[in-house]
Amino acid sequence: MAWLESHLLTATVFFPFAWGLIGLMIPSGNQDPKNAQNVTKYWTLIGTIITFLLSIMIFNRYQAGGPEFQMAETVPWLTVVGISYNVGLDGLSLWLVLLTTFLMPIAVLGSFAAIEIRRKEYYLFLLALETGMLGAFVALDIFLFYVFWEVMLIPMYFLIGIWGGKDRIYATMKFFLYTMVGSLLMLVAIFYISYQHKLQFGNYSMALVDLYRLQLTGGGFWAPQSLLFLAFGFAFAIKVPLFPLHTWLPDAHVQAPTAGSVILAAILLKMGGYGFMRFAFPLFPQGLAYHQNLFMILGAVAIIYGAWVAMVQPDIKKLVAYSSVSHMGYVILGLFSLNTVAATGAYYQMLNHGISTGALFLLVGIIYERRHTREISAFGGISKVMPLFAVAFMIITLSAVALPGTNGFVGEFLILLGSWKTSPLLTAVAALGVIFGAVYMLWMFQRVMFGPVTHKENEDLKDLNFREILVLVPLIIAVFGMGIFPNFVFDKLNPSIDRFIARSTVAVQVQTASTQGLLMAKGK
Amino acid sequence: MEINPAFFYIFAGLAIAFSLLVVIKKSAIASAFNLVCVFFSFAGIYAMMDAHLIAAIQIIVYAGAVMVLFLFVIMLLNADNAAFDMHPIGRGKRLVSASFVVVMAGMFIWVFKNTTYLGPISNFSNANVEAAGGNTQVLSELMFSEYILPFELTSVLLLAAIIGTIAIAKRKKPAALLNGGSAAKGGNAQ
Amino acid sequence: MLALIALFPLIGFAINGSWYAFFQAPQGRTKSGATIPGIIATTAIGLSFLVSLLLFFELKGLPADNRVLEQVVFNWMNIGGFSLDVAFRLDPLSSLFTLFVTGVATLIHLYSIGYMSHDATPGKFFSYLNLFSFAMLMLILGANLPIMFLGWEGVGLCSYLLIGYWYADMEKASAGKKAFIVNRVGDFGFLLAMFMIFEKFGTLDMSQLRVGVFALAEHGHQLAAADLGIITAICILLFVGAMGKSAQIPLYVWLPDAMAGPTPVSALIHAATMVTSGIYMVARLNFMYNLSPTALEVVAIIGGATAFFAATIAIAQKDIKKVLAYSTVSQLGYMFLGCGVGAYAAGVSHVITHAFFKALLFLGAGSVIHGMHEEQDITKMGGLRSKMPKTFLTFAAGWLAICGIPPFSGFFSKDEILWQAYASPHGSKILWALGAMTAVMTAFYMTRLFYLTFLGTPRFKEANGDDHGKSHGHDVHSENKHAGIAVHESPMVMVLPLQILGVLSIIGGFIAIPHMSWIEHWLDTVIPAHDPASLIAAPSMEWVLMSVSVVGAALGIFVGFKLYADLKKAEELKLRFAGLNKLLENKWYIDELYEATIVRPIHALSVGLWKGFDIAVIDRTVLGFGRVSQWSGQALRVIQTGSLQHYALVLLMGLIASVGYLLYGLA
Amino acid sequence: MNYVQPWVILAFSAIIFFIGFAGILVRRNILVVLMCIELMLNAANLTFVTFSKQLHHMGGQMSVFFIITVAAAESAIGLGLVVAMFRTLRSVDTDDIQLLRE
Repeated sequence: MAWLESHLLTATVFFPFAWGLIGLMIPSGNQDPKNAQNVTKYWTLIGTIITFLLSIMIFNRYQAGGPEFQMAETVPWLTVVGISYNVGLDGLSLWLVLLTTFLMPIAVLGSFAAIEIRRKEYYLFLLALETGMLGAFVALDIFLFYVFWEVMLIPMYFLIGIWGGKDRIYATMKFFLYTMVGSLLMLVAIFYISYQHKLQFGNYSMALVDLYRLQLTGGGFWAPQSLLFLAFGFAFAIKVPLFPLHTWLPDAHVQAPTAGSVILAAILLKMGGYGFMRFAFPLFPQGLAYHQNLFMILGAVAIIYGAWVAMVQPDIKKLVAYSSVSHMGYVILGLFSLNTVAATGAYYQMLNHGISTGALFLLVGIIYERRHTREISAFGGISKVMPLFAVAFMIITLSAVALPGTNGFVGEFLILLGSWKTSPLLTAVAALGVIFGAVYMLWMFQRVMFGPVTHKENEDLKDLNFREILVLVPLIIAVFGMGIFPNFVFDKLNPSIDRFIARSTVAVQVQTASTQGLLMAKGK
Repeated sequence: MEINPAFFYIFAGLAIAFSLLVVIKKSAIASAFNLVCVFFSFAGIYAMMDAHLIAAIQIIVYAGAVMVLFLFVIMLLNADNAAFDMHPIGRGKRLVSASFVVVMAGMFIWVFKNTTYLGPISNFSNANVEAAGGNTQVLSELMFSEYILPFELTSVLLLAAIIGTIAIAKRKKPAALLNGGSAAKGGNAQ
Repeated sequence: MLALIALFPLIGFAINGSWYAFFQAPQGRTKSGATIPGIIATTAIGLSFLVSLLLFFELKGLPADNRVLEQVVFNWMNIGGFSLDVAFRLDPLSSLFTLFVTGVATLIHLYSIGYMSHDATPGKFFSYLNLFSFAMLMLILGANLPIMFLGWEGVGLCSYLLIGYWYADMEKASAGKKAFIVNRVGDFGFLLAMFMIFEKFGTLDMSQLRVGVFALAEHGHQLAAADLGIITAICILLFVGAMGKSAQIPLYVWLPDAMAGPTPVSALIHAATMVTSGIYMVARLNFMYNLSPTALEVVAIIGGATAFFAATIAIAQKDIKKVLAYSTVSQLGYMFLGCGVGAYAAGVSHVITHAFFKALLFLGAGSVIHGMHEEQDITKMGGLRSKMPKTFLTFAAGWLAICGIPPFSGFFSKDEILWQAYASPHGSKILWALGAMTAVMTAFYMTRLFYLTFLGTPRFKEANGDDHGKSHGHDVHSENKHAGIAVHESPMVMVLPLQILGVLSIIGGFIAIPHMSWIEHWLDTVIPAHDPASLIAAPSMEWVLMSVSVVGAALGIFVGFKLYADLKKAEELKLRFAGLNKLLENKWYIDELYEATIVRPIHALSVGLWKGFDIAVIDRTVLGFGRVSQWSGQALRVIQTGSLQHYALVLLMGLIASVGYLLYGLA
Repeated sequence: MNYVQPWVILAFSAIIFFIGFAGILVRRNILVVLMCIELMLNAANLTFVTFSKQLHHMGGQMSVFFIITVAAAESAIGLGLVVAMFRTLRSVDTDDIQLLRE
């Protein structure tokens, strides 16, 4: 117990994967493929729930007013180049960790019925993925972050590639191509800044707290700050995904199994936003200042573009995928507005998007398991045959269109409220997304749920069963809970957001300070 | 180094000649026998350099065990087989390879010749070793004191090699017999 | 205490909603009748009516200049530099609104028990109704703009759900969606206005905002040009929100379609309460509008234009509910006209009287539809006076009220608006003329509706051999080939609300008698009355105008009677103006216009972006990168012979190169 | 000149080493290739012993001991592979092992 007390983060991060490895040793038992490896899924579910409990412990121990990074652990790793195993947690990490551990049991429970082949491998990959994601969220060493960032890719690659739909190979390749290109640039940038640290402080270091002290020259496109920001930003923007780097998303989502889509949308995309907040912004404030407008414009465009393209999708999952583009556009807009209100909203929007889009994918998965199609035109009048499903779908739809009282509103409202300060014009454009968001979501809802039952196959669809209700209820509670009591989140988030904003907006002061330093040095 | 130059050059010349034969001889068996001769020459040089234990091991392990293994395999695979009737690669490639090798060897020799003298870094001078009971005793003592961990690890390595060799070289049985009835049924079903 | 008003309907919603969702909706479960859910829902809203009444008297007991009750429920959002409470505030204006909203809502809930008795899912219906009441009360009671916005969107949602209540009919579902989306366009304006307010005043709380605005105005007596611009922009953006919610040009198109919902819904949401929230908001923020003449002008012009425009459409409609819907749009225009000329109190009193008589008319229409077994075409009705006497009488009260015949309620409020449109400093003769013409048309189309429905001879086949009905059943081309309709008076539970509303429609106007208006006095602290001296017309004109409008209304009624007493003559008239008639019947083709200029282009653009940009440009670029690496891979493959010797040779070359380089450095 | 200079011994081991290397390059019989590897290992061993003597340090000779062990293991595995290869391909020609190519 004492060990757990002092290594809580490490334990939480590596627990899922270790649990999965132990799970591999459970004998399969029955050879019948339908029943085989049934144990594994319960084993995995229990593991993810334990992880969630561990993260609750983290939540309890995190003090909002305390030091910046709490529960930190540092173990030297590759000391020659300044790499260490360095994890710690602040408000920005905390909620994403909680989101991850909260959604994993749901994703696992949601794939009980959908996954019929190679269950053991499937669940092991899910658990490995969880470890990767948690690790990336708590890593304070930039190289460690990179390692976890790449570790996440591999299970995802297999999840889509093995258990995916018809065109899964194409989708996985695209997914991989995009993410690898992005992360390679990031790797180069990581080495560069580590080298800069050596130049400035005499030793290589990849620890974030050290790197925050770096003084890199900024100003102008070809200045290191700007280029480094782009290198990081490129990797993160692909992950977000930001228009026009989003085209991997619809394919990956459509081909991925339900749990894969849920995790991809709910957590992996957050990695982009988190990366911006943790690394790109505070490390290169002047680069940020230089590219702020570009990214804000792209964010606003993404909102409208995503909504428009989502509107005309014939496939529900693709629609939801494009809606992600639109929703994550808000996140980008909010982050790059660089003020407390918008940044808080953007962060909150990431959590919201995790909840509501995750739930949407689960809902699509539920209906896909029954009908084996996701074409909107194959449905109609489902509300009549699956009333409970319709209720759940409605609630999540409302959350996605940001109705006040649901979580979506809090995020979008704060983002737009804050970004108005930075750019009223772009905010107005983005606010149009409020209209188009309603258009595509409600239109889809109408075509799927309303009207007469036009297809015979739909007439005797079964309504939600107990397991599916169990999957959806926590999400629905979260939708309303986060909509009505956002302070629950804000209380443990605000200090971190303040620090984030303070670091990211020092651009001008730092610039003068560093030039002064230079002049003095020359004077001597 | 107190080595009699005459003996050294004899052994060295023999070793070079036999190794060239190893490379040149068409028959694998001939190569193998030439290799044994190279090993013996090396053992002689070791002995002259007061590395008695190494010399002994050289003969026992290399000339004894390893070469027997080679010969066994050659015979097992039946050296008369047409598959063994191979010529070296083409003349052009041979020339290119040889020239590169000669250049490289020249570089090495140049380096060895011009390297600065490296002084003793430890106290195992000839006199000390003799006083401590000779090369074999000193080496054996070291083996069971300072180098005990690597020494024990070699046993693991050898064990792994044994298992590996068995696993690789074992003749595969038909799958149906190996996996039992149920898997065979499953295989048929698919 | 304050929160209870909104809480009761929420509890009702929770009970009915969860009961429905978990025990009635799943397949194979027994459906409940309308009675029990109806009683639960009615009790919930009735309780909140009682609480509002109590609080009204409490408010009345307070000194006149301090009539505010506040309650902070909890802190909603709190981040650096921005804090928002879930807070309620009851002042005279909101107290008035809660009273009539809960009152009318209670009656309509009661009425629905009868109306929805044959429905398959009454539990769902009543839970939606309660949810609506909750949202509406949030809108009214909200102490800050986001809470108001919460209610604002909430009523939009309920409107969506209730319009599409019979979702199996795709058109009804579409109507619901249309309502939500058009409302969202308005909400867009509301949102932007909120952002501007926050940017300018640093608060979203309405009383703080009031202080801020006054500080701005008092600072230098004259607003700075920049401030004026911002305030005008805020007001107009807020009015865009009001346009959506209160169905003004150009965003009125959803309201007529919204009639797809059950009739009690039309009465409650689309006549009495929700659609008036735009007026509520403008009246609430009058301190801002008063500063910006431009914004007021916009409000007045759009209000007047809508009033007139909608009235023209109402003349040619055949569906009883559509006529009432356009009439609602037109009356809402009136209210904005009132607000736009600075007569907020007149607008508000019209909201209240309108709530009474329009709810009455809708419920009466519902009673007719219910009695006629879902027939809504007035050309297929007629002579219902004898069949449904109680409905007839109450409907007549509503008809006279909307026509503006003294002393029915509509007269007072409408007349005050017209007078203010003429005489207020913001008014003009053109606005007055628009209003007066609308009044005449209103009288005409309402008479048409009334006559065709209740008077004359029945134009439908009756079920039980009433020879009166039979003999005339076929000479007016009734195409009803079915067995006929057994018209019946509605049950007590439906008639009682009608009667109560009928009485209110008759006497309701007395709260707003000009010059001794109780309502104006009551609202004095929220909405400062005009200085009588500021009027730009002589007070004597008031009597002239009043008589003009009464004569106009009487004229409209007279023409209506004259015309529809002989249907053949009406048909002839229709043929003579066939073109105009067609234009009006098709609502000036506005829907088609929107379809062609907004919906289709955006749809086409979206498809274009998806296929032409997403797939054709971005994807191809990315795959192009993939292909380049594939090609280079193919090229490099030549080196990879797979031959051991080659690899070793290359290794050696590399070794030579690197060692050689090092030696070169040494030598 | 009554003793051999160390560089001569080192040069000798380099010659043997590169003869072995040349064998790897020119011979297609995988058995001979393996033998050439043994040649190279021996050359390396000699270097170790030479330095051990020169530096008065026993580590060199210990290394030789371990290298011999590894070489034995290596040849055992290598020959096992040859047997397996011969069984499947009916050949011991290095040119036939080109599966890496595809």
